[in-house]
Amino acid sequence: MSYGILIVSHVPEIAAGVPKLLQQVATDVSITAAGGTDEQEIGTSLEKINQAIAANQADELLAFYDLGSARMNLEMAAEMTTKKIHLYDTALVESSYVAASLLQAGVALAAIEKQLEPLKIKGNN
Amino acid sequence: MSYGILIVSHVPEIAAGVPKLLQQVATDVSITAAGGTDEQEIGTSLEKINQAIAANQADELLAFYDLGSARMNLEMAAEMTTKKIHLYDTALVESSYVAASLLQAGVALAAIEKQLEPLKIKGNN
Amino acid sequence: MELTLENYLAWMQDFAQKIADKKDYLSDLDSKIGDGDHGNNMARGLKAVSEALATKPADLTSALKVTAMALISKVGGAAGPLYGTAFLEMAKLSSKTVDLSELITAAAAGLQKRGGAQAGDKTMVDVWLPVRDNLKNSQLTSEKIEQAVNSTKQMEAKKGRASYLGERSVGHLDPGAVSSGYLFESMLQTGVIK
Amino acid sequence: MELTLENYLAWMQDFAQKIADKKDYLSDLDSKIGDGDHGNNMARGLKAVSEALATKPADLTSALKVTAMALISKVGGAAGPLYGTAFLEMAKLSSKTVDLSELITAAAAGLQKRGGAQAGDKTMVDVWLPVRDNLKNSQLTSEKIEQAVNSTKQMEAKKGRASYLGERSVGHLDPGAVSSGYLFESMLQTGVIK
Ligand SMILES: Nc1ncnc2c1ncn2[C@@H]1O[C@H](COP(=O)(O)OP(=O)(O)O)[C@@H](O)[C@H]1O
Ligand SMILES: Nc1ncnc2c1ncn2[C@@H]1O[C@H](COP(=O)(O)OP(=O)(O)O)[C@@H](O)[C@H]1O
Ligand SMILES: [Mg+2]
Ligand SMILES: [Mg+2]
Ligand SMILES: [Mg+2]
Ligand SMILES: [Mg+2]
Repeated sequence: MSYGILIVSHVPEIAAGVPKLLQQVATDVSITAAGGTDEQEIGTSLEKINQAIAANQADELLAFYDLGSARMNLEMAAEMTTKKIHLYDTALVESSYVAASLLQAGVALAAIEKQLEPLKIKGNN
Repeated sequence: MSYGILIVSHVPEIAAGVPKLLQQVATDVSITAAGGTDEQEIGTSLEKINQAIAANQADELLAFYDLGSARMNLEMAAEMTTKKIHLYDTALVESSYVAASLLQAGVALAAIEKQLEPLKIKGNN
Repeated sequence: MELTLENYLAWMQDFAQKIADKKDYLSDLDSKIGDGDHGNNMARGLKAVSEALATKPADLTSALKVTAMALISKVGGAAGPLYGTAFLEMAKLSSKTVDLSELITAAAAGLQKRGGAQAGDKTMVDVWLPVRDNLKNSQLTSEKIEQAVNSTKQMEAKKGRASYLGERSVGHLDPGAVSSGYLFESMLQTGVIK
Repeated sequence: MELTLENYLAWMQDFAQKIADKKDYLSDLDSKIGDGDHGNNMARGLKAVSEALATKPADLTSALKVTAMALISKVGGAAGPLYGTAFLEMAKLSSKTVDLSELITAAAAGLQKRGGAQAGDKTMVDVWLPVRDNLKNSQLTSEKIEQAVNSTKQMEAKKGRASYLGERSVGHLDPGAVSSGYLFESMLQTGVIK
């Protein structure tokens, strides 16, 4: 499958947990995550995000994050990779779940993005 | 403090992680969580929710969940306890973070609920 | 058509057997439009129900109540609070009446209150509502049940995990409707009705 | 007002010292309207910067670049990509010009691109923009910096974690504005300007 999912959270546990929720309904979608700082504290790590992008089997990624500073690091990572990163300002858990369900069902990106629209709740902070 | 926060997720790791994100900005707020089934699988457990309610030091709880079936178990738990449970159909991570920030700042419930309104993204599934 | 402790126990025993037999099929259905655990959830729940009923509850009300509790605490998915609430409503009403039609009517109402689903939302409610109506007119048959279950195939899901798939949910049976179909098949087969 | 490898190294050494000295104060400020880690984040970042600069970069461009990389990879909070982007923009421009005013103008633009904050949003941008403007007119003084930092106190946050507090953020200094104030104080004190 050419689309994958990327989860970026400030917390290592959230980054570990969200893919479990998603993988259950999207067995064939590559889902990778980055959470916490290099010291496993609350924050984000560009290095971890780079690794999660590299580890993802897809070359076009739908990316979801929790808080604004994760967004900034995601943007930096997106500028550094040759993979195409689509960044969504939508509810982390709920929207990545919807995206995973729809990717698994083979729905096209445009239709997925339409379904993500009402879940947009950030991007201004 | 008389208000606490309750997190219910299908995944044990998410339930463990969200309070870490919140506690950082809300040191004085009691935050408890329930995640996964009794067997630590993906799902929710009424028993775990009951325990998380009991373990919370507050007697009035703002409750957040990930997916619909967690909501149903939360409702059942709410009917079983003498604590007052306010159930929000808002983005799990983002809205519980906002609620925690505002509770810590001593903001009144009505004002918090107003700020949660634009984060409502579910309740119909 | 009265529910008694005796026919209720027979009904549940048969239902538990059907669920155990169809476990993989139910999970397969769920994997198409959900998370693939409905069979496992129900099997775990009905195993707990069987164990609870094996301790010989004193009367129908207690039997219904322990069933509800076992389902609520052991299923682990949406079906837990849903079936659990349905049986809990039957338990509550059973101290006033044991008329099957009235009990199922109360159960269906509880189910709808808990999940908020309407007819046509592609959930177990699409089996419970026609069963309720047919029971009222003493016209419930195996064909009617099957028809209700199959009606979910062409529906677009509006509740539960399948609702996230929108129109992609069309063409698949709803797993909760199928397990509810088994429940009512067992009810017919174990002579609860006649 | 030209930035050289020499005055840049002196500037960063002084800045790292200020951050180390004010670490707890910065985290305290952040705990009022954020998550209480800004001092620790910056101290970790500047320690990495000092270590990177101790390896004697060959020229100003490399020095700016390793600073940016250390901040981006070590800060861990919003300040990481923000300060990091600012220094990266300076590094890029420094191969064309070493005029301080032009470098800071490019840095401020990068900061705003990265975080999307405008003047008045109660962020470090509220220090960077006046510093940029005063540098252009050769009028930057310690008082002007202090004034810019203090101006954030009465602002309502529109960006970053503090923005969730809405009007409750009023009355507190923005921690990123304060750390940026230290950056520019160091710039004045280490003679980068005259
Ligand atoms: N809101 C609802 N109202 C009625 N029935 C629902 C609702 N949500 C889900 N269901 C039923 O539950 C079934 C799924 O049960 P199960 O797989 O055990 O739960 P989960 O979706 O949590 O894994 C669906 O097939 C549907 O019949
Ligand atoms: N979008 C933004 N634009 C500009 N500055 C921002 C933005 N978000 C946060 N900041 C700055 O970052 C500072 C907080 O930094 P820090 O504590 O390291 O990050 P975090 O909030 O991730 O813990 C704030 O005080 C503010 O000055
Ligand atoms: Mg399921
Ligand atoms: Mg499930
Ligand atoms: Mg901070
Ligand atoms: Mg932080």
